[in-house]
Amino acid sequence: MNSHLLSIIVAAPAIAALIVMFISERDGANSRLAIRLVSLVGAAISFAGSLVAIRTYDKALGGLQRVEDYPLIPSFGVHVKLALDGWGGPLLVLTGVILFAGVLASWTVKTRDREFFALLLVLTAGVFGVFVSQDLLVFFLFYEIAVLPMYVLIGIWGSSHKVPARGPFKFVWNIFDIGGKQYAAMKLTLMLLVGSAAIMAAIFVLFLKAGGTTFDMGVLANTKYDRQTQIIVFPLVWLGFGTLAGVFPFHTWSPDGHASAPTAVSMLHAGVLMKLGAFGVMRVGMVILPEGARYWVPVVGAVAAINVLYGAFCAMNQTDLKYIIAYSSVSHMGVVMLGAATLTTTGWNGAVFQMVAHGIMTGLFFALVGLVYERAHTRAILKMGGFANVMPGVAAFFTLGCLSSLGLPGTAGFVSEFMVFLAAWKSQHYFWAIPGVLGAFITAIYVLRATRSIFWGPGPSHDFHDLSDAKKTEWGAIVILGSCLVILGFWPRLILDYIDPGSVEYLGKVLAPVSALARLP
Amino acid sequence: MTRPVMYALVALWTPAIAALALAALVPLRKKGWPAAAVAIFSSLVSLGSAIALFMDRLHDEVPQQLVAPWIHAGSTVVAEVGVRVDGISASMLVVVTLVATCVQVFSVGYMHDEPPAAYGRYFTLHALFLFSMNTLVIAPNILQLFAGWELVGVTSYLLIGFYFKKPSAARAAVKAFWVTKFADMGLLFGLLVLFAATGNFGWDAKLSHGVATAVTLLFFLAVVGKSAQFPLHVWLPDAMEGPTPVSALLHAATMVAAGVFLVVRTNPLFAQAPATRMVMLGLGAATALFAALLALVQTDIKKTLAYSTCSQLGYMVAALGAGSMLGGFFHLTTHAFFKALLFLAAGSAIHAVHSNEITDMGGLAKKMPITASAFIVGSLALAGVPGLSGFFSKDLVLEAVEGQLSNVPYAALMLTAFLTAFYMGKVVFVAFFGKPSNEKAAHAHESGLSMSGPLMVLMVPTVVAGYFGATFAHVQGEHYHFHFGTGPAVASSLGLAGIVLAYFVYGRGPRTEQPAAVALVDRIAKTRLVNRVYEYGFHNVTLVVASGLAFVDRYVVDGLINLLGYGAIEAGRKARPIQSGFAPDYVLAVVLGVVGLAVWAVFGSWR
Amino acid sequence: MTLSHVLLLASALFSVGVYGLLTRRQVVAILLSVELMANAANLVFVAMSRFRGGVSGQIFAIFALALTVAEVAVGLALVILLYRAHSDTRVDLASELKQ
Amino acid sequence: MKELATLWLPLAVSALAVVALLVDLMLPVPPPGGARSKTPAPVVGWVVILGLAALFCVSFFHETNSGTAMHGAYRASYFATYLQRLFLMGGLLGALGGLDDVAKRTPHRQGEFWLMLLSSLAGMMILPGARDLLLIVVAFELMGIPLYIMAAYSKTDAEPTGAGVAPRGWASEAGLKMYLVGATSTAITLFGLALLTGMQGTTKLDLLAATPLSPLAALGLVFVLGGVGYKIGMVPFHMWVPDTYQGASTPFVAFLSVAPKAAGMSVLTSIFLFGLGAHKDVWLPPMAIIAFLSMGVGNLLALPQTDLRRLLGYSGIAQMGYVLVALAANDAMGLGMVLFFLTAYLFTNLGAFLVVHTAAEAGGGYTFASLSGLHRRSPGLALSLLMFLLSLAGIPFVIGFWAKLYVFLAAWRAGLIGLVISGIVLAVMGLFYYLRVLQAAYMTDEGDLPTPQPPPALQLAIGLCVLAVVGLGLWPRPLIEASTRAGVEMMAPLQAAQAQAAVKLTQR
Repeated sequence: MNSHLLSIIVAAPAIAALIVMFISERDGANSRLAIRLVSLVGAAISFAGSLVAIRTYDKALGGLQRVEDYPLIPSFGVHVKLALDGWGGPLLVLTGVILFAGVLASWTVKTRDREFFALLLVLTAGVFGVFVSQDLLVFFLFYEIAVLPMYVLIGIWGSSHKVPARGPFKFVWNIFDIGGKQYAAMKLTLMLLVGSAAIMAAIFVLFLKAGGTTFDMGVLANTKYDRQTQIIVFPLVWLGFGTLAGVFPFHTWSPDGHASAPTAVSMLHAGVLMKLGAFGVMRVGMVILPEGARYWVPVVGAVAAINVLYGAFCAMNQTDLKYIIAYSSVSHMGVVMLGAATLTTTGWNGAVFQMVAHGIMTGLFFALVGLVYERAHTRAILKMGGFANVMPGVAAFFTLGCLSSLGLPGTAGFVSEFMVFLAAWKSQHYFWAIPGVLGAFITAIYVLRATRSIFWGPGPSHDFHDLSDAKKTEWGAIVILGSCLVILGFWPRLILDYIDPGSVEYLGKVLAPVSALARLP
Repeated sequence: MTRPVMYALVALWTPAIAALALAALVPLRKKGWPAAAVAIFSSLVSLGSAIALFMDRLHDEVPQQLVAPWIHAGSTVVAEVGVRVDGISASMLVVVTLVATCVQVFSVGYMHDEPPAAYGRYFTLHALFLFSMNTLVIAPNILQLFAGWELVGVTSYLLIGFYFKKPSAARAAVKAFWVTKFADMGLLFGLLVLFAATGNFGWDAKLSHGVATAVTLLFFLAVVGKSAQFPLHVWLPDAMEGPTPVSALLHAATMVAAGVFLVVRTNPLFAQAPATRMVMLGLGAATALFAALLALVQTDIKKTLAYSTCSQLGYMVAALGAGSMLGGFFHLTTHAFFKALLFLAAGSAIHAVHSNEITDMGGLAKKMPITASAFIVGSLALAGVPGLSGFFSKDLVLEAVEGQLSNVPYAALMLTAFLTAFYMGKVVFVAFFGKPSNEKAAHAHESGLSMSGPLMVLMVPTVVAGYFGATFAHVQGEHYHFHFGTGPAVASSLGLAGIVLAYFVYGRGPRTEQPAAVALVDRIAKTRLVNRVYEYGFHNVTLVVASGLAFVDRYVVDGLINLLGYGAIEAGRKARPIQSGFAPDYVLAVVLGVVGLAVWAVFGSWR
Repeated sequence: MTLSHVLLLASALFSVGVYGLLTRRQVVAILLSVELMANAANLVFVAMSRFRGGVSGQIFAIFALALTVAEVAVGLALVILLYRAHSDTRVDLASELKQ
Repeated sequence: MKELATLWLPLAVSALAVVALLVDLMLPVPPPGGARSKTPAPVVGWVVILGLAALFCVSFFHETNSGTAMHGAYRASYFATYLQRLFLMGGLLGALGGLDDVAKRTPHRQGEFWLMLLSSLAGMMILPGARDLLLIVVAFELMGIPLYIMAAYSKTDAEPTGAGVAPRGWASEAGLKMYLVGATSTAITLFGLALLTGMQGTTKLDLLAATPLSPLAALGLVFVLGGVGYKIGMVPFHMWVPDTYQGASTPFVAFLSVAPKAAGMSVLTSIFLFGLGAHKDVWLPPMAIIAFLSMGVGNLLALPQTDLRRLLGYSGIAQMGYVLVALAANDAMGLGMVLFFLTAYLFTNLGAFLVVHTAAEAGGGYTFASLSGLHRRSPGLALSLLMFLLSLAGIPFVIGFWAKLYVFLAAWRAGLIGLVISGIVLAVMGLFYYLRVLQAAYMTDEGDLPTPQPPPALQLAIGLCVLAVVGLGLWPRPLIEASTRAGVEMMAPLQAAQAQAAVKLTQR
């Protein structure tokens, strides 16, 4: 059934970006409105498209549906093959939601908004592309497209932040102004491109060892690579994609990147792009290299456990609001990788569910931070205080976000973390669950500490004069995201029914040769 | 979908719908009184269905259950949610809904001088609390119980922090949440171990000895946190920062009892772990005594009641440790009633005098007869005076504890009974008898019907509940009949002695200095030893680790990556002068290159 | 007088050319030494043709001569340019473009 | 007559050169000493451009992919036609770019520049088809010598620095340095060829690999590699590149950095792949080392550069390193991808240099400052610079991405795993300075430089380059198929022959 829905979803933001680029700057006000409306329409089309895609996905049948195949370079086996699988649906909807909320949240961009919206849409087109592409090279292509606009977006619309020069490598300060937006943009892009260099090498091996005729992931997944290749190639894929997913040693771009990025960009980046990394590790790394995965899984799990605790502890020490959320993203992505490392159905369900849940949470957080920053013009939480008296709505949703991030049952955060810890405890590396649960507790500490120092306490100090609650357009973003959190928290099967067949199918490939015992949920 | 299950669903979902409606329809909440109406209506409906449920339980022994898969992995269902109706859940549901309704009615009067928006928020949180508590009570498996457990913890955080303008309230709310959340890790781990062993979250599985002990010990850690047992009791006295009706509902009757309820609910598991029971017995008795001593020295009426709750929870835990599920549960029920009564009465007094200190009160009996009589009846029940409900449930506990662990816990509980009577006597004589200490106490007048009504309603079960022990046991499927043995006699006489001593010490006019023993305990209490340990632990361990790791992340891990960039650029900068601009150097490079290649070609490939 | 003798002579000639190239200050002298290296190559061509038969070596030598002549012509033009710019033909004058 | 048919394209270019000379003669010579009022219209330039464009189009209709000329010294093939079209396009874009700069620098002696350009182009035309070492050397020199003249070609030495001070003799210094290194390399090549042809007994490429290489022949081979390498800017022989790129006029450097390198590559292919493919184990290690050094030094030394021309120079050296990696693969796909990369590199580097030139013309010299605020001053130029930088860096959906990807894939397929991995890592280091240029153009906005107005011809050239880079990036299929066909057509018979040779060797 050759429907073109998926290509519409991927192309809609890109076309919107093109249109936005050609809107002339002449007549000021309504051209600014035109730019925003076009972007909103682009976002709406892809969001609606993703909803239609997930609605019509046949859960019982599972597998790849809505397959579209356009040859790009047939002689080298490169086909733009788009298809929707169990995991793709919810992640598409997540991207749609976050993009829609992002466009709404960046309604008040002042300088050069034409390029801002164009780049934002191109970035999201890349992300949509990755979630649905079934051809490894096209997957890598879309992955790279999603990475580069970040550089320009942070470089131009970002904000700088002074970091005192200390520690063993002090001399580095005299050529990099650490904390500035140029530095953050450059570091983010270079580290992600180093990651993609590793992925490129891995793709070469996968392509050539599978006969060098096609990049189709289905075919690659069925080829039996010899054990030695898998053991060498898996770390490449894991660290390549892992850099974007904030895996421990290569996560340092995330705090600077998110803190310097403008609101909508950090919403999209932490909310969706980091999931790209984890999605890549699972979809390319674990499904295509099962034996490599099984060999390296203890390391992946251990690093993920470090990620959780390390991110949580670092977040506790930050005084800048965006840094807190950035480090909490690193910690939550650790939970995703932990789920993936368990190689069990529950674990993978938990990992993908956490991707969606954390995506919504971080989107909500960064939207709220944007609102607070616009009004208070500072992100230092120690200076703030008593904001709840002036902006109760923002305080309520911020608390909701915090509760979800610490894993309160009744919010999406709990469901995924519970599944992941359950799977971690049952897997042969049961001790991983301990840092996971501890991490959740420490998240509770720093999250509520931040809420207390920002929102609670006597009235806001007098040097904040224009503090006010969210206005009409701004409500849209936070209400959508907040309600998603609660709905998914109470009835997770809304998207679990889609994720589960995907995990069962992919896990079947990973655990095929292993005895039935390991197949326990 | 039998009738009891339908009742249970109604009891569960009405407060949920009320909370959702109030949260979503912002104008409805912002106006204030409509929110109160919606909340109270929803708790009345859930009370009605709880009572109907209890009546039905009287003659139908078979537990009814309705569950739906909540999380599944492949074909196996990992977690289920739903409703379970049996003896324990029905009776607990009645207790919870009754006390909740009374408190909400009481709050209408108590909170009426709050701004409408805050008033609305208060009742929304109350509806949310009732929903969470009901989820916990009628949970078909321990996972849903855990979900309700955490939701209750959050609503307690939000309600303690209701006056978020006060920094002390903010600190208390956060402290309460962190301590309970720390303890909840135990329950979460227990769940993981249980699931690993049995594959589901039910409580009637047959476990090996080791696993059973592990699971029950982990569960007990959560109980210690939630029911404020010895090491983790620090958050309860600070929780008094919240409005008094909240303290009455959450921190006296229902929420803190959730820990005990967990043990009652998962009794089959605890039965398989005698070791854990011994620990519970010991810790319960120790907490009872320790909290009673601390209650002795308090001058704030709410703090005294808070420590008293801590002490009574120690009683329940000791009873469960001694193996008598009925004793613990029955004491929980009666304690819920008279402690709620005491708190509401104290609330009404505070509302009149606008101060928590009992020294600011005095001689209120004449001015506020209903409040005073409510408080006195509650104190007598708490002291275990024969005839009132406290006497019967305390007797059951003592009967169970007698003879275990060479009678040390038995003696401790006996001493606690005496101390309880003594400090309750102190509060009664100082606050309600004698002369009013300041003009505010002098002008105090009885609170309106909305506040005194619930007092009267709660007085009934405080007096009568004791006599329904048999029906209560029958519903649990156990049998119980009261017999007046040596234990109860000693306990009640100790109680009376305590009251008489209190009269002699405090009854006759205001005293300047405290009796020697009380002064000694006061000095020990002032050191706030346990609290300081926690604060030291938090500041010096957690924050130091956090700042250490943050430093490592920013300056070492990040430093290494910057080093890579720095190294590349420095190498480039150093290599730059090779390009000297002097032509012969370039030619030299060409020649050297060719010579190098030549050497490689001639010797390299021939090796 | 075998092939190896001639090759030795040619390589000696070649290395003298290289030495001159690296040390001489004047650009014209450098041109001279480049010319020397080219002639060494011609010598080898002719020797190869003489000792290993085949006429291609000699044809190559004539072509090589033509090429090097053309090159030197251009080289001398550049020297004139250098002189016009710096009124001297020392090679270190042309070192403003560096790093 | 038939021979002339196979040689029609190189002959046509030489004919065009003669025509340009004649047109130049007929132009009115201004009275000596008279008021040289306004610079005359670049008539000769337009003649050359139209001529080249016509030839480029005709080459598609009238393809001569077979037949020999000059007694077998020249053999036409699709590989030759592909490269000849590449050189024509390079010449056309170079001419378009340089039209106004030449008119400005030497208003009354323009003809000479175009004559040099066309003669160099004629040399290039012959190279890909040359099957005889003698013809290769002659054509190589015919291409090389005019370049020295064009490099030094600027009487007024008007170095367009904003500061107004025209440093004396930059162009002549650039030409001189290029000449010195070039002359030395030619001598070395000749010496190497002498040894090689002498020992192998033939100058024909097809017979070169008949007898196994004696040590002396290997020595000669290495000398040839060094000598030819100078033109491509391989590392030990690259020292002239940055200074010449900085000294000479930028539109010429745009041409210099693209077409001659492609010609050098075709010479390397002819000699090493077609001629001595069988003795791969002799010349492969040195070429691999040179490739690694080129990528390393190219990227490393580009980092600290502040002058955009020197930066692009070093980046060119690094790009040639990637091509050498594919060349070392020594198989059909490798050769195909060399051609594909050279095409991508032609459009990208030429365009990048022209954009840098336009920005510098508007003031601010060739430093990063000249680019600041470019996005505001002329969005079109900034966007084209963005496309060229993405292509150089190898970021998706521009041709550079496919080029770099397939170059490394081809090499990996041939088993050069270590080389490819080091290539990928060094390429990432390269991203830093590409992004820094992007940062200067898009993110900084100090200074109030005027908006650059490139003359129409320059605009057309940049437009063509952007069109090619983005168009082929989105739809690379036709180009990939063309380059693979060329590669397979040339290498298939050779590989068959080598297979027999290998079998024969083992039997003996």
